[in-house]
Amino acid sequence: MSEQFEPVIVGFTCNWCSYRAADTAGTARVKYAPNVRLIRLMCSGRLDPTFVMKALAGGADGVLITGCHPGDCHYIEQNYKALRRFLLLRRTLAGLGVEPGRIKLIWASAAEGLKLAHEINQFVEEVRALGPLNWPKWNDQPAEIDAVKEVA
Amino acid sequence: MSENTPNKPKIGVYTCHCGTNISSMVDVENVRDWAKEHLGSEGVIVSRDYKFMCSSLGQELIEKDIKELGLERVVVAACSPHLHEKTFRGASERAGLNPYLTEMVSIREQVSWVHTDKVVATAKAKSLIAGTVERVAQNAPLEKLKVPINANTLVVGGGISGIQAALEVANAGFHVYLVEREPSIGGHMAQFDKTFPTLDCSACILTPRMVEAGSNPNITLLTWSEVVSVTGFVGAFNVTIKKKARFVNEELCTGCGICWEKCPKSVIDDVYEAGLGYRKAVYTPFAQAVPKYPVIDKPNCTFFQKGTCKACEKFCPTNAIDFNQKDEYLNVEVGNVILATGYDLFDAGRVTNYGYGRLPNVFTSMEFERMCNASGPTGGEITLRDGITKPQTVGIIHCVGSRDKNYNNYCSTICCMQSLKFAHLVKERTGADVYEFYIDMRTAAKSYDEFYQRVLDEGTLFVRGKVAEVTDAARQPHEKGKLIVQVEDTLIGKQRRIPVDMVLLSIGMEPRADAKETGKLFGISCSSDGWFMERHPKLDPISTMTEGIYIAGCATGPKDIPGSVSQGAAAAARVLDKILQKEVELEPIRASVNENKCSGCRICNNLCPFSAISFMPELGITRINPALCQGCGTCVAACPAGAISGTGFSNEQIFAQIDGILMGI
Amino acid sequence: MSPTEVIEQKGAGLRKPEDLTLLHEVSVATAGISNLEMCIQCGSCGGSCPSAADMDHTPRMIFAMLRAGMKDEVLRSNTPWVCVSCYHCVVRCPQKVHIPDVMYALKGMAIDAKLYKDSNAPDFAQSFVDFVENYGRSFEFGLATRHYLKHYPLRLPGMTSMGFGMLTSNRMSITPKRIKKMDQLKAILDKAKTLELTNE
Amino acid sequence: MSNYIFYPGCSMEGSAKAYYDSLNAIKGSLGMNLQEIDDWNCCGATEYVGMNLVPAYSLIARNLALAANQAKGIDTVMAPCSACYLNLEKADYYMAERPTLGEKVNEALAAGGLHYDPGSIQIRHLLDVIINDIGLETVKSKVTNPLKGLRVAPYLGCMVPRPDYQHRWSDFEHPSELDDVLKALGAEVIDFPLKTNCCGGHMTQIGPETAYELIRRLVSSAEENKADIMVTVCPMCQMNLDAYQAETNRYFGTNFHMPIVFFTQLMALAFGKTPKEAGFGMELTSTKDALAQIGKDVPAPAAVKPGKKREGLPMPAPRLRKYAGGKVTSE
Repeated sequence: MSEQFEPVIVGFTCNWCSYRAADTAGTARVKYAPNVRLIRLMCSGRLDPTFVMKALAGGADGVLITGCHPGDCHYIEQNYKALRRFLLLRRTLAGLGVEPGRIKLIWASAAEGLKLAHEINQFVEEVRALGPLNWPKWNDQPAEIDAVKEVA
Repeated sequence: MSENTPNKPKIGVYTCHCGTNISSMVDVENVRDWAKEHLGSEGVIVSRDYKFMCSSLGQELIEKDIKELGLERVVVAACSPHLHEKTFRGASERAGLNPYLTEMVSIREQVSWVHTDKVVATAKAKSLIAGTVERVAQNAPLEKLKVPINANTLVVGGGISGIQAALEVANAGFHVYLVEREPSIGGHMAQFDKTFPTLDCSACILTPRMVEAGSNPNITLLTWSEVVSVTGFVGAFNVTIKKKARFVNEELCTGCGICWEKCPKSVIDDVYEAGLGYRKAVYTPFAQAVPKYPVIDKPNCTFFQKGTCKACEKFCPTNAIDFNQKDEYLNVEVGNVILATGYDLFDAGRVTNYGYGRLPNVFTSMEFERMCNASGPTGGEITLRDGITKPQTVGIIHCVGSRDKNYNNYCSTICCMQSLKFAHLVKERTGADVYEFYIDMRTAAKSYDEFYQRVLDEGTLFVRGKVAEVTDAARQPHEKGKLIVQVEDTLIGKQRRIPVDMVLLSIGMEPRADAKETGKLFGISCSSDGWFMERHPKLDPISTMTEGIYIAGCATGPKDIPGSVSQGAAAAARVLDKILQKEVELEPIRASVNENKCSGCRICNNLCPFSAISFMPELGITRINPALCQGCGTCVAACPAGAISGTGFSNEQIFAQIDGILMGI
Repeated sequence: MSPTEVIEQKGAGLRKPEDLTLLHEVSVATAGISNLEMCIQCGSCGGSCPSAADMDHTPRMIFAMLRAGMKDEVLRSNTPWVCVSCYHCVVRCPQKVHIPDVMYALKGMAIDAKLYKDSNAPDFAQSFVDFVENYGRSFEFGLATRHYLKHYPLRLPGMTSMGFGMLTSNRMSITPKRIKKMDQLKAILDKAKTLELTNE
Repeated sequence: MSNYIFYPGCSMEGSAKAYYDSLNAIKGSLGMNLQEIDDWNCCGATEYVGMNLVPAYSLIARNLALAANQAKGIDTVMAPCSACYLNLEKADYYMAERPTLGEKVNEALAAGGLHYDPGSIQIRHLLDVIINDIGLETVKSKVTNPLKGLRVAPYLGCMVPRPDYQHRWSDFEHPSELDDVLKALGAEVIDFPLKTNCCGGHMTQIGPETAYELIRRLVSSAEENKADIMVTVCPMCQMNLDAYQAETNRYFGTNFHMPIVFFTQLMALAFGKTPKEAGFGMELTSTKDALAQIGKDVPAPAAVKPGKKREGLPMPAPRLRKYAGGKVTSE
């Protein structure tokens, strides 16, 4: 392998669907890119936007948010709230000068191990294409960095 | 052993080899040494590896360290927490450590099984362990929530699986609501003539069970009824059941049958007779129906459609007909639910090359079942569509709609045996020549292959090949007026055209058309094929991800009768186990409001789908009812003041985990 | 090499990875995604095929032979040449194997390997290719005449009524047409021939 | 007016001239405006695609690239020939399904200054356009001369309803579209069991015995179902069943007489055009008896004037040049 950029990706999963999709992928020995590290939440609705900011500020190059398919939420409708927060987060990131493509929301049911693996691979390639995350303006405006870190 | 770092709890890290499942892709010894060296500053005072951490010896290792080294936190890097979290938390508890201070890291499902480069996989395992070590330090001891179990049970679906489940629970002395949407219980089994491989009469073995279910004082039979809403959680579900208007007063009706005798309106019976026979507009599906009360089929009833007739009312000796009856809604409280909602049959018309619907003498398997049945439309005579002519040659096609990416990818499991049974019945009753067209012969259960041997011995002609088409276009004089089955006989590598009089399509099983909606109603999910998904496909095939909801029979996938009965009984046993425990332990993952921080902004108020959040106007703050909270954490994430915290998944825990994961980079 | 020799040489059954290589090779040469490795040997292709009676092996057998690594035998088979491209097999195939496109791929491989000798089919294809590469259009009269002259000279007298009919009914022109930008098409095809398709 | 980019295909100027003529006779009534692709080339039929992939698909894709350039807001390429329709559709579909094929084809197209992005234009068959864009009601409204009493066997052949990547047709095996159009013309449409069976394709050229059997099955089934005439949507089907019917009779010792014409020819008749305008008279299996059912007569074919210099070039001499394509893979 040449000196290819290997992005670090933090993934947030729902305990009921996407975390189990990862289990399903494992049981079926589906291979996917090792760049992603998954963190289990009870629901994608638990995703506090600061988790994403924290991950990106702490060195992750991308953040994957995964939840149950619309209509399939274990808690009835909380994944819609994740969707709303995701859309807001993309705008916030764009405002901070970070490519919105560094965060991605996907739906994966517990049965969709293959799909999850496929989506992970695709996202890794997308973030790889974006290159390492360099927080803009960090060097000249330390106050702003601190503000971001504060939020995180 | 390294010294404890001040202000950090004492943590033990245990890495499992899982035989070679993990160690073949993750350098476990290296991980062990690294954890001790690099995470020592994070509180790790002991790091060990073991061949099988989940074995009793593995667990004892942890218990010993807790007792002897005074561990305050435990991290087990092994398989998915969905498999062994209970195991290791139990070990900690036995050693006197609060179980919620133990966490697992999935380095098998998420690392060794899905990656191919050992160096990279090992690095990922370390990063995940670091995350969990940081997280576990922030864990707080929790106490399990205990809620009482309502001893009543809801069984949805009155097929053989649901009947079995209801009887088992009822016979143990607990109350069951058995809900069935058709006018009678019995399900598909009531339609069959004979059952394989023993060939006992389906009705003869089923009706006693139906009668038992109908007369058991512990069973409330709700036929012609559907569940419309479900709220609550394990131990305390609140279920609303719609009792569709029968237009027959069950208190007065004796089931004498005069009404359907007198009813002038005949309707093609698409359900019970599979479209092959007729019933009246007021009817019970079949003679042995349980309950015995008929229903009036409103869209087909002359009185309801045209305003005159009322023949049934006129002749009813007990004045039981009630045209003014309305749908009723029944509220019941139950502690557990068993879903045995069964299956639909594949629509044979979709395989246009087999000509069903275009060529009259192509029949589906269910049509043939009804034809064979002595109480069916032909009185048990096997004839062509004209109702008279006996076939001299019959072709039976396997796998119609199954094992086919154009339709359903899965094997329906029963069709081979069903087809063999048909071959036997055709031979026995008509002496016709029978061809079986199969891809693979699957007779894998007790006494099944012996039945195949018997059918071979009876002279059935087997052709190995998936039938390409059934046509009436003759090419040769001897094909004229016949149905020609065109197939590659794959054992000789030649295409054959076999003229027959009758074709039987062994159609597969499909999930109920409304399975997805049913799943949503009860909060469970369907697999990509559409069947209800089990908690674990091998080790827990009758539970679901939702506590208190169990599944049985063909609702979970194609099954034969013994399989459906076993699952019904198994689900009942699980429910009885819960009932006898009198209360159920729930994961203590709940949200709560720090009243000092709450500003009363009410942003969280509308977020909870379980109505657990309410505003206290007199105090100007919001409170969360822990009995209703399900622990999703949406409100925690939404609170702008950070006043809501969620146990088990607190901000501190997640932040620490993110830090840990990203520590190495 | 006869098929039995192939099997004896390699031992019975599927040998890895040599045999799979042949399957892979055909898969790569097939347009779209072939799904060839998914074949379950059910025979719905051989059962559907309108010209199966004239094939020395049914399509299903060809797929089994590919798995067994019987390259010579497959490329000598008339099966791909007798395929009439009716697409019945592909819509009925339970595994969605792109059967007609696999047949096209096998024809190309057979021509390259110069293994298929039993019929004039490759020549017909070649004549067609020649016309298209020189004129940009196909040319029925020239094709039919050239083809029949070469392969069925004795039939030509019988066929002339038909050929004459086609001409007198104004349905065959005696001269081919050429497209305007033949140089552009030539450049495209010349470039295309230098490009090898590999697996993704 | 509905606008279409039009890909006629080689046979429309030759063996399927009747198809071309009759289409031209009805397109105005149907409100169809056809813009022929400028300088289109052969689609490769079933022969060129049996060669190497990249040249074959580049040959087809040149047409798609030209069409897309010419489209200017028109979203559909319409092809009346089944083989052309399928080849264009295939190139579009496979270039997307297998991106490496798409890349290589575009690399080749670039040598001619062209480029094609799969999916940028829809490829549809004439029958599909008539049914789904123009509509049966319009067709019915144009009928002045209903084909009462004419028993028609609707014969679609293979390459229109199959493989049908875009799910445009009602069924792979027994689609109803052609029946519906013919019924709209007032004809009596038989339930033709072999309506999507094969006519023999290129086997009339390379293995005639195989083809004769397929022709026999179709023609005998149509006769058995007492059809007066067969109707097709494909030049290859028409050619095989019409021109090779006599050969088939000779081969089997049968005496079939089943005329076969293009569906547009019957549309033209029903719309009040003369048999000559509708392209009758060019078929080898006479339509005389069939047309007599609706009180029409077959015009005499126009005589070919020999020796007249025509547009085009002389035939090349046969050369048995070895195909010089790139290798499929290493041996």
